[in-house]
Amino acid sequence: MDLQKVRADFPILSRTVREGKPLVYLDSGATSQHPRQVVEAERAFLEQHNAAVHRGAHQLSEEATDAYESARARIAAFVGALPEQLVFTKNATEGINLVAYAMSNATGFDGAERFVLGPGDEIVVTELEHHANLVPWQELCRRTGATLRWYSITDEGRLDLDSIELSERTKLVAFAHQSNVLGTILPVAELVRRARAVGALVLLDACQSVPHMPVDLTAAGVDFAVFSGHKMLGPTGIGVLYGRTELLEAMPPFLTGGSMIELVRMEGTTYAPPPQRFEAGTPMSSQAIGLAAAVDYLGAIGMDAVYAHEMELAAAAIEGLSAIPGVRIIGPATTEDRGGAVAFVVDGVHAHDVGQVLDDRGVAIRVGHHCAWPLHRRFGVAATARASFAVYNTVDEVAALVEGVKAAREFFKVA
Amino acid sequence: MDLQKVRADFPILSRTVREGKPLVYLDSGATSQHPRQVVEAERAFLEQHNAAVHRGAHQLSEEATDAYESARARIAAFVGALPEQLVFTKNATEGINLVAYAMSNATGFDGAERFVLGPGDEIVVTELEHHANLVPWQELCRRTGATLRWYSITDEGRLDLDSIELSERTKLVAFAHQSNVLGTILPVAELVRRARAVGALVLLDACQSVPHMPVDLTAAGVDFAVFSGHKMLGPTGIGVLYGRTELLEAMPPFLTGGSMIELVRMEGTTYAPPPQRFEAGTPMSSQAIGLAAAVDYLGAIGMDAVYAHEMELAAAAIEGLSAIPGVRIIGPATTEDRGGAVAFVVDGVHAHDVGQVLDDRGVAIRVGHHCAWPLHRRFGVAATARASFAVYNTVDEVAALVEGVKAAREFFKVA
Amino acid sequence: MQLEQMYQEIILDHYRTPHGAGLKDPFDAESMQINPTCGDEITLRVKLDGDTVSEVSHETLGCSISQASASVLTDLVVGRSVAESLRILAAFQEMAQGRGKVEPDEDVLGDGVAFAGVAKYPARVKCALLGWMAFKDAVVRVNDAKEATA
Amino acid sequence: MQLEQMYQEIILDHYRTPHGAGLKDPFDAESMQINPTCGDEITLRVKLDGDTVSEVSHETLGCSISQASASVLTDLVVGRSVAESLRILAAFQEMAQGRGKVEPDEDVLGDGVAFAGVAKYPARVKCALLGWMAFKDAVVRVNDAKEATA
Ligand SMILES: Cc1ncc(COP(=O)(O)O)c(C=O)c1O
Ligand SMILES: Cc1ncc(COP(=O)(O)O)c(C=O)c1O
Repeated sequence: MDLQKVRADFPILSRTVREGKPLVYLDSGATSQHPRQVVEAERAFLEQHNAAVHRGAHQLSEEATDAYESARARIAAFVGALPEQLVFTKNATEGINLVAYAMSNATGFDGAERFVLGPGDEIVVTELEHHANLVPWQELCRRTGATLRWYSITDEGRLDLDSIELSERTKLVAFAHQSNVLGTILPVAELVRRARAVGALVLLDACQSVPHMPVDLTAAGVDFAVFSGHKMLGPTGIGVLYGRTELLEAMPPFLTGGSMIELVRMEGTTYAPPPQRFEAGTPMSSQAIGLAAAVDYLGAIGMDAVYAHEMELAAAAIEGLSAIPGVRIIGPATTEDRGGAVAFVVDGVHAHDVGQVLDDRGVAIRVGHHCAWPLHRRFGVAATARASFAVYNTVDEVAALVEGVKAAREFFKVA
Repeated sequence: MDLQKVRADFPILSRTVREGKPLVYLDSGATSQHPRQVVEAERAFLEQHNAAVHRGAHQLSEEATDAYESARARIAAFVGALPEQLVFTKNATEGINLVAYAMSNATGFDGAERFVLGPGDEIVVTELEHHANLVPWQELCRRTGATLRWYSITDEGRLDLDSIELSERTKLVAFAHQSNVLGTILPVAELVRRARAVGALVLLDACQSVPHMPVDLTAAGVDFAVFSGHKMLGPTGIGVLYGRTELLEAMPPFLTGGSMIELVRMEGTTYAPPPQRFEAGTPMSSQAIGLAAAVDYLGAIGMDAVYAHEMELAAAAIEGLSAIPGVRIIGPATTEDRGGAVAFVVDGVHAHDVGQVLDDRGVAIRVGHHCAWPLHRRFGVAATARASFAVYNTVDEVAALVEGVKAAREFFKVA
Repeated sequence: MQLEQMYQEIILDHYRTPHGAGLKDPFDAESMQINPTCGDEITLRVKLDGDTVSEVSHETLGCSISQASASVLTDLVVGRSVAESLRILAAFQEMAQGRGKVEPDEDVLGDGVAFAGVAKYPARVKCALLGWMAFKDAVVRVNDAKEATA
Repeated sequence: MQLEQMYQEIILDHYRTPHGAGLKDPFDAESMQINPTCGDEITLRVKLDGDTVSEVSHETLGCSISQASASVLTDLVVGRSVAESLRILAAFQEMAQGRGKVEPDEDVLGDGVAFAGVAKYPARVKCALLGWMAFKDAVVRVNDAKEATA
């Protein structure tokens, strides 16, 4: 991988912030930046082929439909799935809500019995989930009377597999592939095995894995998975829900409206097969095309190389930060079973203040609870600072982070 | 309005289709084309300010948040609303589903009593609705046991106000401002008056009005309204739900996850005030910015001028098509209380075949039921051909349409 | 003008005088199929004589392509065994979905080869296949009914 | 370095030795406020003596800005009438949300003017206002309680 060449593809990386400081963007876990190729792919589509997809019979509409479905196929191949197993959503959050609402729509929907939930049934999550993979399940439980349970997290930031037992009443186990705070990679195979043993479905929140490492959803053996375009060099406004064919075929719709129907009468409606059944209304066509360009870009570098590069950065960050007195990494302190999100606290300096000092030096990180508030409570902190990496970051940028944290300690006179 | 200057802003209009024929794009009712200014606004944002909005404390994130909220404010002003009354959705379809699902989530949600529906309650729509404003209500009725009723449509394509009476049990009346097939503009003021008289809420599907005429949602007195970016020179992947402040404040959430919460514990969650409450997950930031640029573009021309121009085209189309033997306009035959969608059937030639002949000549129209199947059944036709206009169309293009329809009749030997 | 590539004379002939048009009694199975993107409908009936397709009749509310296709289908399958007719169906489907890149075999498809031009218009492929999907569905129903009584 | 504009010495002093820190009894009303974007929390108590704010105490789990702001608030409102304290609050809020474009009045805001620099960092405005929102909420509660017993 030629890092300088990669960086040159990202125009924003050459801008400056805060009175001329070069931008050091270490917030890709929140949202990543876009290479020229993605913006260009969208623009080329809009200037040449834009039209309603799946709805028109003229040439432009044919071209737009082809471009949209080709995007689906390329993105599917990138995660080891079939095109018809991918539903486009606006973000990963919608994908999780889609499954949760489909489950509460299952009562009375022919063939959807296995999605039906009621009092006594259980949904299982973990204590490290992003709110996107927690609140929709809380709400599903509220709607259906089912119970939410969760695996707890150890002091080292690992999943405590012994903290709960699944049961025959467990209907679905939902968990992050990689924690957006701790960086921890969860034991997918073991969790799938346990879920299978009790007949539960598995939903994988792959928001922080698909952008950063090779992921084969079919091989992982999960039933559902979600990820977001904007975290993997692609546009905002597009996410993906993956579902095993048999499940998508049996699942009731969520959003309803145009393009997802079979037959509409005033008195009632029947629905199209997946993935159309789950794509109501005019889809995110140019965004799908942008995401496919992002996937092509990542694929050309190779996800093994992407992962290796990001782990080199993570290792440097962990090492550099740990060496500063009063700095504590929240999450695994080694690179084993870990991705590149590095969260930390600085004794005596609140994360907001750390972030402010870094920002003043051009270093952009995220501070707060990172939409994982229960996890922060678990670690007894209101907020952490988090650096997160993408393929375009450099070890020099990690050094700037480490220097910045030192400067924060000095500024707040705790050094 | 300088039409040649406007056209020059739309790169796609200078392309050719089907072996060198200039593109005549008369399918803007399905999706419109984008001026350079929209694509450039998105690109500038992505290359300079892209970051997670409402989630970061660094400079980029501040800039992105400002750009996103400024977009909301400009779009709100365009439709006579306040910024906090606008919720960004992925399309209009999601906006309608949002209201429908929020209503079924209202049971047990403090202060949301007026949204609660049950058996005996009624939702009222019309027979001309797009599936997006029909199926979500069918589904809401299925979930809650409420009854769906509808106003019927006259042979002239007008709403039959006497076809049903609202009652005290009517909880919501949902209707299109302008039919996407007939072009009919519905009597909003009278429908609002009738709904108010029985204490029902009103949802306006403004998908086909906001892009084409001046619309002031506050003045219209509706409770909710939806429209889509891609139909008004803006990007796909973004739509708008407007709601009166008091209602949005009382309404339970729909999609749940990050950015829409107040306080999250494993045991339960409380929610942020609107509009954030309804914007779960990473929002469509660059698309909001694109849509604001589209609104600026339309605003600079002036919506009165846009409407006048499009009605000139509609008048020419109605006149030209009506003059062809065997061609029947489905919808009002005059330009009174009408927008620019012109649907028609050709005796002896199926709409698909009409569309194909036109396509072969470079003229792109839409054929089929246009996501308004019950309306087509009402008129006893499986499919119609529909020409629809935007600010960039010309009377010469209308002439090409009329010539093409004549050619279709000749080709199929019905002339 | 590319129009003639799509609307070959054979297609227009079948469209104007469709074979098998008008629903016939008795029949062994019926299938109603809809094209959800445009609302077109076909109702198609099949009668078998042992293992042979002895009659196909249909009522098509649709465009020239869907009507002509149902007509050609009638010609191609009547008198064939069910297995043979499904092989023809497979060949027709392969051609129709082949984006104009599949060379059709006239020995198998007869007048059906005229639909090769339609394959270049993805939005119309469903029109060409509507009757065939109804035929397939009807044949499956006959077999299901047989198994149920066996 | 712009950092000093935001973290003025006055702010850092209040942060290091915050006035009113530590919850006091008795009190007339308490309010707990949260910043949902970062999880910071403040619990603030108010005691009134007739119409005068006689004591403010708080426990703040938050950054330097939110802690210093609660401290300055304590200084500014204790000894004032409720009406006056709400006027100060309004002035503070106007400055904090003014994007650095509102000229603060030192006569009204005292040490509070030091937060003018924070106004340039929209993400931190909520930190500066957290304690003030708790104060406002607590005062409303006292009044509600009064009305309920009146
Ligand atoms: C009247 C009307 N309502 C709703 C919609 C749905 O809009 P979208 O597909 O953008 O959600 C459309 C357009 O397709 C429409 O014309
Ligand atoms: C682990 C994880 N899950 C879910 C999400 C939600 O993704 P989005 O906001 O794109 O819907 C995120 C990112 O915010 C995440 O990091």
